[in-house]
Amino acid sequence: MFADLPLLSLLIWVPVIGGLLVLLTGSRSSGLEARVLSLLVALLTFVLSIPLYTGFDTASHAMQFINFADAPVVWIEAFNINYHLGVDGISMPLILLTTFTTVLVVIAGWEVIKYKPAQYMAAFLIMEGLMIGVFASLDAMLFYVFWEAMLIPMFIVIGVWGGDNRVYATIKFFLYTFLGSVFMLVALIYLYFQSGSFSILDMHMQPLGLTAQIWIFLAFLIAFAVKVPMWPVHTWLPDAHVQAPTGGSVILAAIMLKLGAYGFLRFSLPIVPDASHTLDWLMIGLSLIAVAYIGFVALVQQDMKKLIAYSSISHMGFVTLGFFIAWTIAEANNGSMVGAAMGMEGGAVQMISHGFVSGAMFLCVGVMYDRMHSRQIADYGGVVHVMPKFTGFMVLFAMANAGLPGTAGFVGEFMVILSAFKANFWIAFVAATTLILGAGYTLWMVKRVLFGEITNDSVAALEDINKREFLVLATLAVMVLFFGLYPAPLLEVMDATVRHLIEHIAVSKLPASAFAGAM
Amino acid sequence: MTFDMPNFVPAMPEIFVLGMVCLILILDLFLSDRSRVVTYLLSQATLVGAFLLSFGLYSGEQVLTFSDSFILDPMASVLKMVVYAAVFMVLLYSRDYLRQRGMFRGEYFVLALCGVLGMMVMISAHSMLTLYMGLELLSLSMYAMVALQRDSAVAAEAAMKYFILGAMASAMLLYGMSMIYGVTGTLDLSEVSNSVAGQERQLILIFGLVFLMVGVAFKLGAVPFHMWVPDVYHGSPTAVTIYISTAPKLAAFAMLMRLLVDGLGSLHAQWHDILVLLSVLSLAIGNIVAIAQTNIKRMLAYSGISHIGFLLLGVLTGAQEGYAAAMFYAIVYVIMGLGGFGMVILMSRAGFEADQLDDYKGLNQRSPWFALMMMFLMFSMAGVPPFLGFWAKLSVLQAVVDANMVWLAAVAVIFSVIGAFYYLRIVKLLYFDKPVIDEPFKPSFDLAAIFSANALAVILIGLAPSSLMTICKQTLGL
Amino acid sequence: MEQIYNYSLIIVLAPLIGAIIAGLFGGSIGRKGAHSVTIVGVAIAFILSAIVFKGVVIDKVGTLNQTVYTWLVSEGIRFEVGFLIDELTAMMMVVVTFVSLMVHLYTIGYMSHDEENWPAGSKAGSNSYQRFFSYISLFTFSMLMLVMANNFMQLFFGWEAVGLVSYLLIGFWSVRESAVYANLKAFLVNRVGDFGFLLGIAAVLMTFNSLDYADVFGAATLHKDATISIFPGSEWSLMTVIGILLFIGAMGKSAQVPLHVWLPDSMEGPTPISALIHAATMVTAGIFMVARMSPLYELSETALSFILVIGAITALFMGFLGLIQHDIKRVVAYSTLSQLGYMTVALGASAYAAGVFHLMTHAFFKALLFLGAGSVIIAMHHKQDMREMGGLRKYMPITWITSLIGSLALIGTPFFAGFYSKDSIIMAVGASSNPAAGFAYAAVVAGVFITALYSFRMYFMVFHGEERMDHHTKEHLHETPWVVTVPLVLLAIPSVVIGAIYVMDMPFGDFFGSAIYVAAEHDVLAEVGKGVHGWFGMALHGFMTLPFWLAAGGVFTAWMLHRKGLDIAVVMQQRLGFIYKILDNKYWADEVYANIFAAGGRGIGSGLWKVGDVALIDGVMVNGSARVVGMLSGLIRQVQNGLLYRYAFAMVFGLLLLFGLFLFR
Amino acid sequence: MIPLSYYLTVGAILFGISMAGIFINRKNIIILLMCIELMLLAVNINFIAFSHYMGDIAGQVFVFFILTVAAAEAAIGLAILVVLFRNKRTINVDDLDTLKG
Repeated sequence: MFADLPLLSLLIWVPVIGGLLVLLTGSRSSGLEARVLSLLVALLTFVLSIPLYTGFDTASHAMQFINFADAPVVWIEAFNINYHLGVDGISMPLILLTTFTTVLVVIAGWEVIKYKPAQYMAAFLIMEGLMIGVFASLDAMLFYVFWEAMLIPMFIVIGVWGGDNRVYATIKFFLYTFLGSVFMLVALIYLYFQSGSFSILDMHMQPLGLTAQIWIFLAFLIAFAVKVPMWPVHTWLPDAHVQAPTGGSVILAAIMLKLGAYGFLRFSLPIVPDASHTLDWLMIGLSLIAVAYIGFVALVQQDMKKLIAYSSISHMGFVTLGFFIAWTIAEANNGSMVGAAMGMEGGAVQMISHGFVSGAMFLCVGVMYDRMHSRQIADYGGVVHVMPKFTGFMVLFAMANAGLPGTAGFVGEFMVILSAFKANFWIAFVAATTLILGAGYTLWMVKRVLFGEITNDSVAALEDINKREFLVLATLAVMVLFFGLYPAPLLEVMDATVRHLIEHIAVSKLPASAFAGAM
Repeated sequence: MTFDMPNFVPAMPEIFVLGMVCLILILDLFLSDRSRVVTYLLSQATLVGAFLLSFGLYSGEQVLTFSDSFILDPMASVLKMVVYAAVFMVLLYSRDYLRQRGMFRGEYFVLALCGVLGMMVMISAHSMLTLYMGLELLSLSMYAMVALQRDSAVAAEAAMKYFILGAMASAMLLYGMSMIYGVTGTLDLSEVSNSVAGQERQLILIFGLVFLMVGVAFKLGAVPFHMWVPDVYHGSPTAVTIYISTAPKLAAFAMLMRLLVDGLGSLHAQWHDILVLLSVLSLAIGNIVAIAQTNIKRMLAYSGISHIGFLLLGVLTGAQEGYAAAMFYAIVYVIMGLGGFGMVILMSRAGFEADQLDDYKGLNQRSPWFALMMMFLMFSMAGVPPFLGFWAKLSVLQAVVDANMVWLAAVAVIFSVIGAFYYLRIVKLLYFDKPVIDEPFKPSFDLAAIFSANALAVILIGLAPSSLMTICKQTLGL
Repeated sequence: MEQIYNYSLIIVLAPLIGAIIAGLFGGSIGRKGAHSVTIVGVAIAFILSAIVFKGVVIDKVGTLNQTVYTWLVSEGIRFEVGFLIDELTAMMMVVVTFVSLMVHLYTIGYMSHDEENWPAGSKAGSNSYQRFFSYISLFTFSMLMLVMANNFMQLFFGWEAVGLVSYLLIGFWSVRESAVYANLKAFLVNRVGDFGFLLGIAAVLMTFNSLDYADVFGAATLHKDATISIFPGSEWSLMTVIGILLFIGAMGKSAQVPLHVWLPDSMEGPTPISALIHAATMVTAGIFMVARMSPLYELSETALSFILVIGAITALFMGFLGLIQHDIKRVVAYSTLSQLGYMTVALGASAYAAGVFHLMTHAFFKALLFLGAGSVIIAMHHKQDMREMGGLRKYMPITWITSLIGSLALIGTPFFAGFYSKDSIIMAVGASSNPAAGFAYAAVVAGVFITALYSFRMYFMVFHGEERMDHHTKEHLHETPWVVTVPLVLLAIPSVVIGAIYVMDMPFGDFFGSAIYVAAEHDVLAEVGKGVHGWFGMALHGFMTLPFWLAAGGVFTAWMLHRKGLDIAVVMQQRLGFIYKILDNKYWADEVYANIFAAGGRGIGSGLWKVGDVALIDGVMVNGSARVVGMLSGLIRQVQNGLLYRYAFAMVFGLLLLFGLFLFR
Repeated sequence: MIPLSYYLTVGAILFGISMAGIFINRKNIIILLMCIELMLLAVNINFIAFSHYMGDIAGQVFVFFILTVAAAEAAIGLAILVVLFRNKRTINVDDLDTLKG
């Protein structure tokens, strides 16, 4: 029954228009209308996203649910920009993650947000639409528009509903990401003149010389590395997370970071495979730095959100590591890329699972922050005695964050480490340190916050989670366990796409003359 | 000897505006202060009439008249229509502002219309003489407008500075023209073009070019000929600032096109370098210095300088796509500039000039709608999609990359990131800060409507910029 | 087969369901509901395990190797959850479920007053009883998943899951700072082991392109001579690398030196779990794993030597530490460490069957000892210091007798279970041709004396001699309730007989069939077995061997000291101050971990954060560039000083600049 | 006949002097107005010289226009000066520095 609907368009515009409607309800009201309406819109969007999964052809690597099957859909003729949408096995799960997370964020902010709730909810709905737009765009400029526009609601969310140092954090967030993406813009324009269109799929097929590829790669790298974020352009993330309201942190961690990683898959790897090959040492190096360096840094954080933010960076290191391990595997195995797909799929799975896990962790901190108005680890202690249900959830999510098998946090890291070992023992070695570091910083926090004796009266006065919070955390707990115990459906969706991508990047794009010229 | 009647038809809008200016000038003498609104309405009617005339005269052809010193081509028609529309908006914005400050007098409107006439002449100039005449008509009107608020010391100071520097720039422009004239022996731009193309590069030609560039760059406000811009924007009454900062940029763009492209097109290699220098400097200085500003008019002035840097990027490519992009940029800049200074007018009240950044604090709590509109404008100026400003930047960058100057595009985007900071700061004031004044914000209905329309245009045209860009392309034969 | 598969599903799910019900609905079903449901679950598991054991081991219906579901497929490599049930698994299943069942029963008594351990008003304390049952049932499930795995992935699952439950249970009394410290330590140290383990699994996958036991073991010999270059220029045998990496995992889980530091601290948990997890089952997972991987280990002499050395060090040096402890549970904990060392030594000597045999006997008698110690602790009102005990045999006869049986089994008294298993290990090591076997032999033989000494020191201190407890405690001393004593008795039975029953089958027979593979040239047990003639003969012969006399000597020494009213710990402190200091500080292992690794890690983190992130990246790069722009802004602003001639000059300057553009190009 | 270059040189010198006059003079605004007039005169010399030597009348026509505009400019300039003086009671260039930065 959903087959005839322009699903992707609906997924983008239902939340955006819904968000605008919510904005209109904002002037009057206690905010109840805004909340209910937001929830309805978010739920509707989520429901609309389900057919993407049920109707998905897992055997095909091609773009599906495309809206331009019959004729091109022109958006801006003068710039040759098309409104082309479609999803493959990588973007589809991310869209579902987005719609799912937004529902939770709306519920999580239900009565917590007192100041201008309509604007808050509207920002998230609009952001949802824009993020889905990023995942669904098949036109580079359409992608870019969504990519940048998305910053605006987030900027507002952090700046208006954030903590004490929110202005610094949000401007840092915006400028950092903006700086990254403008270089991508230049690269996209360059590619446009090379391939003659903004179609991402055309760009995939465009042969390019190595020098051009390297420049394009670097431009993309800045854009995506900032977003992921990779060392050394990661410092906006801890600040943004710490200052953002809970919902903002959740969206930031669960989805926005994935956009950068998604960019690597959609742009860097397929468009400039040779540059990716040439510079894969850089990517692997930065990924490992993220895992180890950031892991160490996370150990000494005193602020819970900062700690989780650093842990996010560290976990995202696995994503990029998995994406760029292919050539090292080929070198170690006489040119055979067998095993590379596992790394890439591991990275992709890590994106999804990190979405659940980090989102859940931030929600947990949010639950405590709403009660205590403090994120400092030192202000807590013995929470288990007053909030046993909450503690149960938080320990579960912490374990997932530490990569415990049986939780979603394990799957991606496991696959990436397995794959990395094929490439090089030491890469796997450094990557696997996350087992120790991840457990170290997460459980150290758990120990100090949840366990021990009740340290002060305000902890003693804490109330356990209410039904609404229970619903949110329980839903996430189910997801975390489900994908930990049975990730096969996710892999099934991705497999064809990832394999095709591996085949694609294995073929050099350098024009034949480049070799002749080198002689 | 027969007296050849020149073809007046292409100049009908100019003639109409001139006639109306005279009419209003005289009529205004007989109007009491209470019925001054008639002047206002007549001025608006003039603009509407001129618009209709220009629209009627629009054709794909180019027509020369008055001994080839006047040209009507598609670019001229389109730019003129945008000028009318812009000035129409300016007058709408200004009415209440002028009333509240006792400046709601005929002079403002007459001078504004004279300025429009000057711009029209500049846009349609096909000879250095007409160009100069148009320029002076515009400049002199603006000097006077700046000084219109007679009891304001800063306005007088601004007017003085503007006048001295403007006159100096005009003189340099003339000096350059004299050299070009000396080399080519003609004032007609087509003949200049032919003559220059046929001869060797002489040093004197380069000298002429440089002096011309000074004049043009001054009008545009490109670094290092920008020093007047912040002071004049700051010192003038906002109703004048909004005028100076918008429509004349279109005329200046036209002047740039006429002189450099139509006249000295074959010197592209030379003026390309000059423009690269000017645009990079403008981008750098404009964006960097804007950060330190606390007065929003000054900040917008510096922001304007940086926008001019972008505009020049389009022109320096020397390609039709680049010119079209620059023209698109100029039009977009006018729309955004109107909104930007419109914001100041909107926030100002009798006896209160909302030109300090702090005046914008916490507007979201006082009026979410206007906060949202201003945010649209700011993000548009910062070049964040999907707002209009982004498409302008995109078109220019596209032209630059197409001309194989990727490095220049990279420089431009870096500075636009620096520039984003001060726009964000405004959004920060609007949204993140607590209001200093707690009273609800209730602007008059027409001002609210015009400002909202302006801001909405930034997003709505941003969502569908195709037609505007297509017009720009078509006027340049693409 | 079909039936065994169905049973095995029920075996793992029954405890899980019990755990879920008790955990999620503990509040509503109450204490009784919680312990009933979990006990029923584990009892079902035990009964079915016994049936499976009968089918696989006695009726020899064959080996079950079946997939339950596919976890994921990547690049055609299937990661599955499935069961491999052969003799080894069946034995482990019975041991696990039996000990677990005993512990469940015991816990009813042990935890009956648990609310006293929580601060007043603690909500976590209000249903801690139910939660405890949930955890131990969950543990049973995890442990079963571990032993029943038919692939490395699931093995790792179970491996980490038991680690998780161990973490939860060590820190069960989460109000105690020492408990939450100990559980963090346990988890982290185990993670160090898992780090190696995971890399080992990765190496297996790289080599065999599969994680399925059958595939891997079947193809193992093909890769016998494969090498891997870890450091450029040096080629290492792949099998050695895999073996050592996997063994690092075992070192963590089975608390081998130097990853042993968590086990003594884990005694912070309630005693039932010390018995179940930290003595009988979980800590032996490493032993089980190595035995399971015997087809791989048999291909690497180096890995086996490594195992042998580590095991020998653990067996001897951890035993020493048992001598000077005063906490009753710590003595048993160090004893566990030492016994794990014995098992490891057996593995290193390729006597896998002997190691697993010791694993089984140890599970019974060590659980017995722990539960006995727990029974004493209950009677002593949760005091654990042996210096405050003494003469308890009068008050607690059942506990006394069963503990004595456990101790006798532990020191290897002939006819007791421990004798058979320990002696077969010692004999096997003696016969081993491994280069490290000589050292290991010396260590395990010396260990016998030490074991006897500390075991009976404890025994005498607790059950004999002067009654040192305070008056109040003494008044309330009485035997513990039946839920405590019944498990003691039930565990005492196998502690006595199980060795005699299985000695001829397990180490010296073909009990394990194809589950354990030993290369012909390593098969020390077969060689030793030639000289063993039945359980009775072996026991009789045992009286004539060195280990017996060493054990007797140990008991005698303990008795002598006890009679003189001396405590060996005090004696050593006075006479051998230096050695005492070493032992008292546990070889400074904790200090090394805390001060070098933990503090070092935090130091590195702090350095990277403060210098790297805050100072360099944020300070210089980010805020620095912002500051530079700001400074530039202020600087350039100065140019615009408002004076006309400056402006005019700027224009002229601009003019000259443009000229310069042409003149100097 | 006097060569063209002489005229041009005179024009250039005049132009230079007047330009220097603008940015070297720090006292009186009136002088600035005079300098501007002088600049325009320099331009006029150029135009006339070129016009004469090339026999093209357009340059001289241009000069008429320039003269007219110069007159208008002077008028506006003085008017502004009056306004300025009324407000500030000074026509010292150094005092025109309230707008800056």
